[in-house]
Amino acid sequence: MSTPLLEAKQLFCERDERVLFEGLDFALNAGEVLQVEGPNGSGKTTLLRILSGLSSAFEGDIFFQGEPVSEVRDNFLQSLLYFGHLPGVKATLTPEENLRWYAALHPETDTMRERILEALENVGLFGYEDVPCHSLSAGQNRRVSLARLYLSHAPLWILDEPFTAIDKKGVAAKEALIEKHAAAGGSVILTTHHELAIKNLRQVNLGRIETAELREQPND
Amino acid sequence: MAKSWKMPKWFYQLGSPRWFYDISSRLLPWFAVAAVLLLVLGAAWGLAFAPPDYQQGNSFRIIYIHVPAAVLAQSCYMLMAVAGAISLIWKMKVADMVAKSCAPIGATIAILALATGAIWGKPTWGAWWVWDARLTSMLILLFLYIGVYTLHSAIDNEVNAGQAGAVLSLVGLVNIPIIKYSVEWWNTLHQPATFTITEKPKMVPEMWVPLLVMVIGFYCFFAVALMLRTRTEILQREKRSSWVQQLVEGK
Amino acid sequence: MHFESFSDLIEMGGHGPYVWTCYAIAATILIYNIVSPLLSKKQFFDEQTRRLKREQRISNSKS
Amino acid sequence: MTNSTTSDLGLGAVFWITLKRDLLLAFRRRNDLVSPLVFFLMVATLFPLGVSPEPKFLSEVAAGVVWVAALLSTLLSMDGLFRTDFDDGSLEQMLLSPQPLALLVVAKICAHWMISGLPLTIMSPLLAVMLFLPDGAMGALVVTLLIGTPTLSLIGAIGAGLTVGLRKGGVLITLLVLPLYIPVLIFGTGAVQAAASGLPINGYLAILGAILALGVVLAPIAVAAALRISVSN
Repeated sequence: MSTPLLEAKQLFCERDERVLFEGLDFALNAGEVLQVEGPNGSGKTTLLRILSGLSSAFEGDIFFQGEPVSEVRDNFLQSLLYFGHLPGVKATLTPEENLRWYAALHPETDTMRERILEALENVGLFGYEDVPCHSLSAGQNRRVSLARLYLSHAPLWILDEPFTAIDKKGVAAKEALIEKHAAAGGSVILTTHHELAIKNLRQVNLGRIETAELREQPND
Repeated sequence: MAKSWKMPKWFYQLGSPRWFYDISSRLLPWFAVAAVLLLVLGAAWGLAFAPPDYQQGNSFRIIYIHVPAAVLAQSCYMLMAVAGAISLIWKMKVADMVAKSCAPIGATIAILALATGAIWGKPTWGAWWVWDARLTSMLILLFLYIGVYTLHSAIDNEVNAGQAGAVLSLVGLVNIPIIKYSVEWWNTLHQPATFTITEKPKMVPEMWVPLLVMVIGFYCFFAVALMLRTRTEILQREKRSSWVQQLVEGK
Repeated sequence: MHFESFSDLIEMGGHGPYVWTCYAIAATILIYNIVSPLLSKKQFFDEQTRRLKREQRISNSKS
Repeated sequence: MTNSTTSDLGLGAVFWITLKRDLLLAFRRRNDLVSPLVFFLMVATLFPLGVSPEPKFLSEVAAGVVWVAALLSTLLSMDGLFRTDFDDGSLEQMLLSPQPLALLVVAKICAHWMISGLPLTIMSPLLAVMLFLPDGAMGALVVTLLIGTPTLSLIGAIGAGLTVGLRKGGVLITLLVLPLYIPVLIFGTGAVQAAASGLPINGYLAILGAILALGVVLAPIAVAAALRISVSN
């Protein structure tokens, strides 16, 4: 058996005196798509932030290719594409400038102009490449950020609600993109409210809501 | 900061809040008794038995408060920064709590040093405040304390507050020697060769022995105050752990 | 004893007010640093026992 | 450098791109560039109005006033250094970049200095003339500001990094950073005053340079740590 790309062991996270998850184990192999499920407030975003290394407010171990992630951090970051709640798009720059800046920060990203235009076309922003992002809508800004998926060669994608602000057709296209990425040996871990039509989708559930807080309320 | 060095097991044990709570409850009475004895002895000695300074007369007796307070305020900052560094590098909970507890104690002690310095100034220089190098450094130290304390209280998340406070106090620690040097230099520029009260006068043993007693007394007091604060902090942060619950139920 | 009489000790040759104020401030600040954590510790235990009692009341009324 | 179409850049290139990006951002929001300069001018105007327009008095305090005004004005612009990046998520992408964060931070600080400290330095002779700074001290003022303002930006960035996630960051940053500015202020004004009385200032410049060197080495590390903490909230 090969070592999983990303593996979490006994993750524990507590927020505002509430346990979000504990004893959480899962592994993500190359070519797999993993969906994090759970009701709102169950810690999906927190989990993705922990996995990406943005948040260190947890206990437990995370391994990347079998090594503790803190020891292979550079390698891990090289292989990571993170799509968070915030688009990471500068309002005063154009979509193209934004994507070029991302490419400067993240090697393994295409910088050829045709590829950038093509990526923007794929997220429905054809012809917008030189319009400042502040004149685009919030949804369009998120799509600028999503265009990174078409440019990046990073094997590990961590996507937090990538399908908000996209229409049905767009969702289908993104699903196809994720499937293609997985088929090429990449791995995806994502959260979404959409029903996903992706082959070999696995789920990890954070459903349990801690009852400690309910106990506090003086109702009878 | 991603790297962390492996330390022997006892080091981590030292970081266990419960262990600290237990050991400090055993140490506290000793330090408390020592602090009371030393402070009473030192104060009585300094107030009534030490000879007056030939130049400043009896106002010199303020030295038995001012100097220990100034010394303690500085060491407290150092401890705060070192504890902060330990909590940053080794993620040790107790070090974080110690660092957090240092800030209010250090700030009040710095205020004490400043207040006594100012009061001492009145009979000596005829003014409540003189831009003396040491007083000015102490004022800046107080600003640094206030910064750390305010930052701490501005951040809701305790872990982040601790880390941010630690970074700031480390930055301050690097700066303290530069600040001290610059202020001393600035002082010589603007007030050449004035007679400074806080400059160590040639002291006879009858004068400096009580001072030593007071300094040690202040350190013992600091140990007591720090342990008390850290213990309260531990209880608050660990309130959902079983051992704190047992403590509560045992009451 | 350096001073001749008790009133001498209070007076300190005119420097008495300064010296005694300093010692008073010192006493206040030192005591504050001891009392304030003790108070918040007491407050903590009060809160926790109140919480325990409330929980007991709730569980009693439920059963 | 196996694939020419992907962006495998050296450190220097990343530094340049970040610097250019921040300058471009600042340039597209030109109004923000002007306000620290106007603030600088206004603070310096308050002193003759508030204290005395007497040339003799002003020439004595000119060095201090210009320096204090420069310091406050740098501080004013400091809060925005990471805030927009934090708000729109660019900061997250910087933290998740395999490029060293301290390098990106240095580039951003450098850009910040070029749009705040450098214009202040260039503008300072104007204020100095208005405040009757002795002619002999003019050069010293410009040189000390030239060496001193980057240090102010570096130290201020630490405060900006620590407070970036906080709502009341703007007020807090002054509390955190001002005490740390004191040595720079002391040696900066000291040098100008020495020059005004015809003394050599090489020693002062050496000290200011040493503080700057220390800041260049240590501040980015502290800022990087501060940013990681702020973002992890």
